[in-house]
Amino acid sequence: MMDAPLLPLFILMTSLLAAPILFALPERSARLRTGINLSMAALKVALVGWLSLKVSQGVIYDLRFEMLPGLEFKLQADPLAILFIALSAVLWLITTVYSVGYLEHGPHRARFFGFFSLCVAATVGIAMSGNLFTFLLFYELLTLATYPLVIHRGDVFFFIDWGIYVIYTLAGGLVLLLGTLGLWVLAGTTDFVPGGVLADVVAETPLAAKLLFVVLIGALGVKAALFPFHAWLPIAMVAPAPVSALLHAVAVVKAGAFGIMRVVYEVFGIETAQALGVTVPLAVLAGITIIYGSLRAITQDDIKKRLAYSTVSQVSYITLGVALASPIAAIGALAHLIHQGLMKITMFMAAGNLAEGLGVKRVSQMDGVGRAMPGTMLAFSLAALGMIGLPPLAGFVSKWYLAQGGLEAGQDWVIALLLGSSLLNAIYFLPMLHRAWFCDAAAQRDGAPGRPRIGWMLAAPPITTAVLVLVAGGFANAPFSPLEWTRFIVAIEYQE
Amino acid sequence: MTPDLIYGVTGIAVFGIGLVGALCAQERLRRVLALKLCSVGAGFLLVVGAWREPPDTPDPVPHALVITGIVVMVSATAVALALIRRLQTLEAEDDA
Amino acid sequence: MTPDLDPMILAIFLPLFGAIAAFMLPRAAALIGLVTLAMTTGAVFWLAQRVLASGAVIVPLGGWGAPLGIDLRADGLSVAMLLLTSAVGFLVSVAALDSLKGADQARQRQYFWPLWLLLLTGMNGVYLSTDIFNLYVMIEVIALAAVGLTVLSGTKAALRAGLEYMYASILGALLFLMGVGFVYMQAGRLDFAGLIAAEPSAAMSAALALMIVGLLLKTALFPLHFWLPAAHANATAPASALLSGLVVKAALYIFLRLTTYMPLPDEILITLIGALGAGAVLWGGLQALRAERLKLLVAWSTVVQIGLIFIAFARAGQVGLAESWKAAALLILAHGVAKAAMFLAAGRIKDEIGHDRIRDLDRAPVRPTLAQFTFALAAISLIGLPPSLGFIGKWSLMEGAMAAGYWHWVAITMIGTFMSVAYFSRVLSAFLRFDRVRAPVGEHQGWALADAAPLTLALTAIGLGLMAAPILRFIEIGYPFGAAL
Amino acid sequence: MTLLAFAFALGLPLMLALALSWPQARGLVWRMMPAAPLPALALALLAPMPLQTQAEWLILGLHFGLDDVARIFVIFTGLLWGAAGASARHWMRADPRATSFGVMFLMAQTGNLGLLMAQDALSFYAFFALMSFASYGLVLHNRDTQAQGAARLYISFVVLGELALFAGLALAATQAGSFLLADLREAPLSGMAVALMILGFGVKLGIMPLHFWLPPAHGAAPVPASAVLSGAMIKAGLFGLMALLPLGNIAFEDHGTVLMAAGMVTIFAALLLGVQHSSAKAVLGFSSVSQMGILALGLGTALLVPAAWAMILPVLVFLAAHHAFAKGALFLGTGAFAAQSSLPARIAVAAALLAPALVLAGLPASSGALGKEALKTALGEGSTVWLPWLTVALSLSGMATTLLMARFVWLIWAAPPKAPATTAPEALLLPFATLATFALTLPLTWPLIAGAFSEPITAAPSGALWPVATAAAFAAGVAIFAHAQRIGPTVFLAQLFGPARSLGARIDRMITARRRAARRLGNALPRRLGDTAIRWRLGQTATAALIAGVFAVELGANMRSPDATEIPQVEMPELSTGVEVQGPLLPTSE
Repeated sequence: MMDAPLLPLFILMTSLLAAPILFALPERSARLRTGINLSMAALKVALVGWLSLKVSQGVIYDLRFEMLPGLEFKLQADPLAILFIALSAVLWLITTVYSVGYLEHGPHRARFFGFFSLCVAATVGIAMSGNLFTFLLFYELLTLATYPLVIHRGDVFFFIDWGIYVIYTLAGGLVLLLGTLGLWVLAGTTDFVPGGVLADVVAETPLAAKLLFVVLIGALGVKAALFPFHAWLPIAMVAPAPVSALLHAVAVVKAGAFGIMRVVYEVFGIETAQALGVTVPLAVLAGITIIYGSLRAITQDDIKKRLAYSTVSQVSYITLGVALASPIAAIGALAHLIHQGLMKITMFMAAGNLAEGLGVKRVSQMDGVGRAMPGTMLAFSLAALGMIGLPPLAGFVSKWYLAQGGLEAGQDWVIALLLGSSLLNAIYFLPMLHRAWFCDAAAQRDGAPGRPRIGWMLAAPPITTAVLVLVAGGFANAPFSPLEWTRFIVAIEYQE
Repeated sequence: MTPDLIYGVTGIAVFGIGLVGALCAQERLRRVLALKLCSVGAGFLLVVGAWREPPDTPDPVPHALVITGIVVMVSATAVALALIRRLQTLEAEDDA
Repeated sequence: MTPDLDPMILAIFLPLFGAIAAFMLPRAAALIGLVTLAMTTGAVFWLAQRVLASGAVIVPLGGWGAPLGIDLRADGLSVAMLLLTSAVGFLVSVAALDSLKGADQARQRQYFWPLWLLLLTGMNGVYLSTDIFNLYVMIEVIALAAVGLTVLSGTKAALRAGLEYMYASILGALLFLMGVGFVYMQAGRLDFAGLIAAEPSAAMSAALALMIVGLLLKTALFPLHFWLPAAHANATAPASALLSGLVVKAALYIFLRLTTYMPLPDEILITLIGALGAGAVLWGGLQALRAERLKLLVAWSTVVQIGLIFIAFARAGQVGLAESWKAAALLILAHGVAKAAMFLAAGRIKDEIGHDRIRDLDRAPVRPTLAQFTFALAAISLIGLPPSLGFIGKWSLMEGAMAAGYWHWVAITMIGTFMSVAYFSRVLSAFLRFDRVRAPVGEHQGWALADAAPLTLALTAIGLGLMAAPILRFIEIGYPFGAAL
Repeated sequence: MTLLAFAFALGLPLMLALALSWPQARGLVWRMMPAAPLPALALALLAPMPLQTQAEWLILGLHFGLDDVARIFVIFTGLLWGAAGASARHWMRADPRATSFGVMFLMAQTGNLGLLMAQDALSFYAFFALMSFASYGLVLHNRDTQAQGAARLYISFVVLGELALFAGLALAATQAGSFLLADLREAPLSGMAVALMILGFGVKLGIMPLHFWLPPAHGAAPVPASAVLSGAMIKAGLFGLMALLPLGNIAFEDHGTVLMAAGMVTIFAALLLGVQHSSAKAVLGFSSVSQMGILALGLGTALLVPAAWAMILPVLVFLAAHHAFAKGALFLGTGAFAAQSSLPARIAVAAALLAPALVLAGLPASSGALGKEALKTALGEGSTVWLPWLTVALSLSGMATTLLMARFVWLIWAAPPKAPATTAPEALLLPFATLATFALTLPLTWPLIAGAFSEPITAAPSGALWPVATAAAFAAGVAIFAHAQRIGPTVFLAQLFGPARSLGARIDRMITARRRAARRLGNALPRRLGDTAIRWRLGQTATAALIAGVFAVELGANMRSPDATEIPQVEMPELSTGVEVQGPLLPTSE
């Protein structure tokens, strides 16, 4: 048992097997459901901890299963995967606590938690996919599993935009299928190998390779909300708060960004991609997304919509860091994968608390909420300041590395971009903080009864993640911090 | 013009007439009859296949085939007619 | 007793005798039906085991050999089809037990089992036959039984659809018969070996033309699909499942075989077939998008899937034919399982909610959750999302097309997939939507044992994707389409 | 012969001025106004250099001539006068005092051109005075309170300047023993003489603290007059200094220091004063003051270190030409802008105005930047003590100018100067466009105009963007801040993101409409197609067609000999056997 080769499979199963059980549980047995949920989530965190320990000791996990001649279902646990699994495992635990509190008396809880588990299983699967084919399987599973979650409330409003959401996400999956096929036909393998598998193809038929890059990035860009494909994300903000939190911080957008990482680093290989001349356009596209998302965020009055556009902008930092093709920027990108997750999940949970506790859903209603819900708003403020990039919060660390990486890569415009983006972040976050802390509430909320009552299951999670934001930034250089781990990964991807 | 050729061409022609009928006719009964014509034409063709230059005796196999075909077609026609009758009854009930 | 109780003979004659018995003893029809099916399934598994062990198997019926007599032959592909038929058939039968239990359905109960067993006879016969006249007889048998199943409910719409189906089906069979006549005139024999040996000539071309069009008519490839949606949508649920999941596959199977054994499958012809398939995908998708009733939508999806199978057949042109049939076969299997599940689920939904108007599905206070889940799983396979067998089929299709540089087929497949997402999500979103319900919503309603069979089918459709490699290896047994030299 | 040429060059404007007094000739004269400087221009461009002639018989003996420096001055001055004349012709069309303006304009032109050609102190002084006093009429032209005040100020300073100049010239001539300018330049002049001359020309140049007259005068004069006042006439002051002072020969350290200090103060004080003004033309005037400060830096250095003069001279000439074109274009453009009535035209002209403004501010590779860079290089020859300060000042002057230009552009938009009611708006565009083109292309044309003089310019680096960019950003920030202050921060934010918001809304609406249309189409089209298919009996027709089609295809394939290489050969499986069973496991049946 000390050296279980099936450890990745176990980790996958903690949520994949939980799903059918949760589906089958009767609606009223809430306590049992919560028990299963929390114990599975805790078990997963423990297993992931063990796995990362093993991987850092150099143990290699590689599970294969042939699906078609030559085409394998392959799970692997490389450091990059660990980074993502760890994020999802920890945040899953926290979000589960939050969701239990959030949905205490809501309808269809069986359905909700079942799909919730599936969603996390898909994310973990995406993280551990050893080839693009497996990645595709879990990617589609993720799409399917988030679909009922997002419309869990079944609001009328949402169904107007329904088409866009479905079309974007499923079309993204289809195009990814096309890209995977293309890779399979071109390279004869879909494996993720540090350094890439396409060097020969690029040398022979650069056009086909470029096309493949465009198709793959386009497909993954839908989930990563890259600029022309971002429209679905703000629409999906009608989801219940825990879903939004998970969607924006861990599951969907991160899956896209993670996929872009895999494609650039391990399908093409960073050097090959650079030789192909596709990294700079990708970086520019990411830059456009960063600015565009921030600009749109400024004009949103709905809190969650503003946060959603902020995600559009922030997730592209990851893409930017990958595309800059410099090891330091890569560290920034990978660290941002974690940091953005922490910050954004805090903000979404805080926004959910505002809506639950005070009925505040718009920025214009936020006057004085800081006094009403100090803990929640403190967490929110920390995360917002982190997003803007103030030291010593987590966001600062990743931005710092991105900027350094931009200089290292000779792309000086990145500095301007980051400055501009930080400015825009400040423009759309600071007014929220200003309203929350420095404006008087009285006139705004009609008949708000004294202090809002929210349970500890709602109050604790955002505070926890906010503390993590602080810790991740403050102890960035400590061993086993996200930053340290990303350095380990980058050393592998850049084959140093 | 050998007899088998005449016979064969007639068979194809009958099949063709049936085919046109089956595709163009609107009335239910007429379409059934057209299908019957097709079947007859196909039978002709199979029988031609049995023809051998005298003094050879004709090939017995196609006869067996044709008989099978006729049996099959009879049952098909019966089913079709039964359906038509049933449908007419239902429609008459509606009108009444 | 002769020792030659061969599984192939059993597979054909067990259902035949069962049909007669069920007809004679209407009260015990269900029992007879299930037992017969179980036994047939057992025979097929026996056959499968034998084929797995020793490759293709040939047995002459009644002691006559080819070219005059009737040979039965089983290779990987035919056994796979047999397995599909009996396994899906068995589960559909189980579902039918529940679906036909109503007091007003006595008549349906009485006729369902004999017709269904007769149908099984015909289909098993098709999959085992090696000569084309035999095939003709079998497709006539299938046609008559299938029409019978279509009109089982006895409603006017069903009768009209059944009659239309009858015309198309008989016409298709007669076209095939005419083709048989031409072949006999030219070759003097009717077994597959004779077809291969036949010299190309005008008569053979005419024969091929007539037979192919006859089969296309029976398998409802666009634009010869005109009879299908009404027939499949108006039959009762188990009948629809059988018709859509299995019956059209018989003609498809013959088509696959013929294109190998008839001389000269021409490049233009293959492209034409693929183009018709593309037409089916687009046309069927469009019509499914506007279908107002759930079962009609599912029926149109069958049109789409048939088109997709033909695209898979044509995916790499003449050169790739030796491989393309595998993609087509995978899609046939996937569609058979998933579509049966979907029709059964649709039937369950209709039973529970009381109607199957798509626009009103979300108003229903009662939600047969498990049936809806089944429907969603089947949709996943039909759309071609991983890891379902449908996905594997689509993957093979596109992979071959890409490798051959036939990008148009890739594009059509993508468009078709996209449209299927669109029309299935019409239904799925209605399942998940609750805001239009006026009455209080019950939780987890609609659990029923009847959901077990469709759910099993749907799970199989998904799970078989994980077994794609063994399936591929299996259907290659006996080199159904020749071994590359 | 040469004398005749000079006489013609100077006589034509003078003659035209005289002819204006004859009512019948006025139309013709106004039409010829743009052509007035043409003879002088032709002389400067075509005649071989140096040119020298004299008329001992006239007054105390007049000496005319052109050398390399004067020639260049004549060229840009002439062009500017021509353009201003063309502009004035339309500007003054319906003006009741057009004749008086015309006379003054032509007189000043004569004076300006004449002083550039004068080779002796007396005629120089005469032409200089002619120009200065004639300009009084130009400044006073509007006759309103503002014009009267400006004119009064102007004339006071002119008088002061003339006095100082006269005294200085007189002293110098005495000390040199000659009236010839060339002799004056060589002579060991006393400090007093030099100081007086600097004072006299400094008034014209507008170096602080002698600048008070300049902005009001430029603001008050009609647009064409402002253009020449600022573009051409103040260069006369520069020319005077260059022509009369013993630059390059004798060091006057005190004078140099004072001049340099004044120049530095001028550059930045003009900024501070200028941005407060609310008249666009006055701001341009301050900008001129600021620019003259830059020239003063060069002159001061040369006074300090005579050896540097050889390097500085070409640069100063270039800067003079640069400023003449750019500032002339800006003034004429102001007029052109004011004359436009439609909004698109205004936007277009304002945008075009940005070109000379940026050139003046020193956009990299423009004449402004080149001049400044060349000046930096040249100043390197001078005092090492001053050099760092000068370099910084020059760099910062770009910022100062940019800020002034930003203020100008803002003012011209917010408070455009008035234009005569009957002006033809298009007619004013051509002179402006011409000068703007010259300003823009000066780095390219300069080698053609200046010949050997152009060398420091062509060698100069193209300059840095940051002064302009920083100042532009600062100006934008100030503007936004001011705007926000005026309308209130909330409204401001709403305004700021209004376009984004409305764009977003429009996109949303568009998507909604598209989707609705698509849904309509999706509902209607398949139904219509389905009906059509049934009406045409598509399936039945297709059955027949397919039979025929497949038959034809197959038959065609039969006819062609099948290409054996194309199809992979396959071995067909055993399909039937004589024996009943294939495979070992089957039981035999018999």
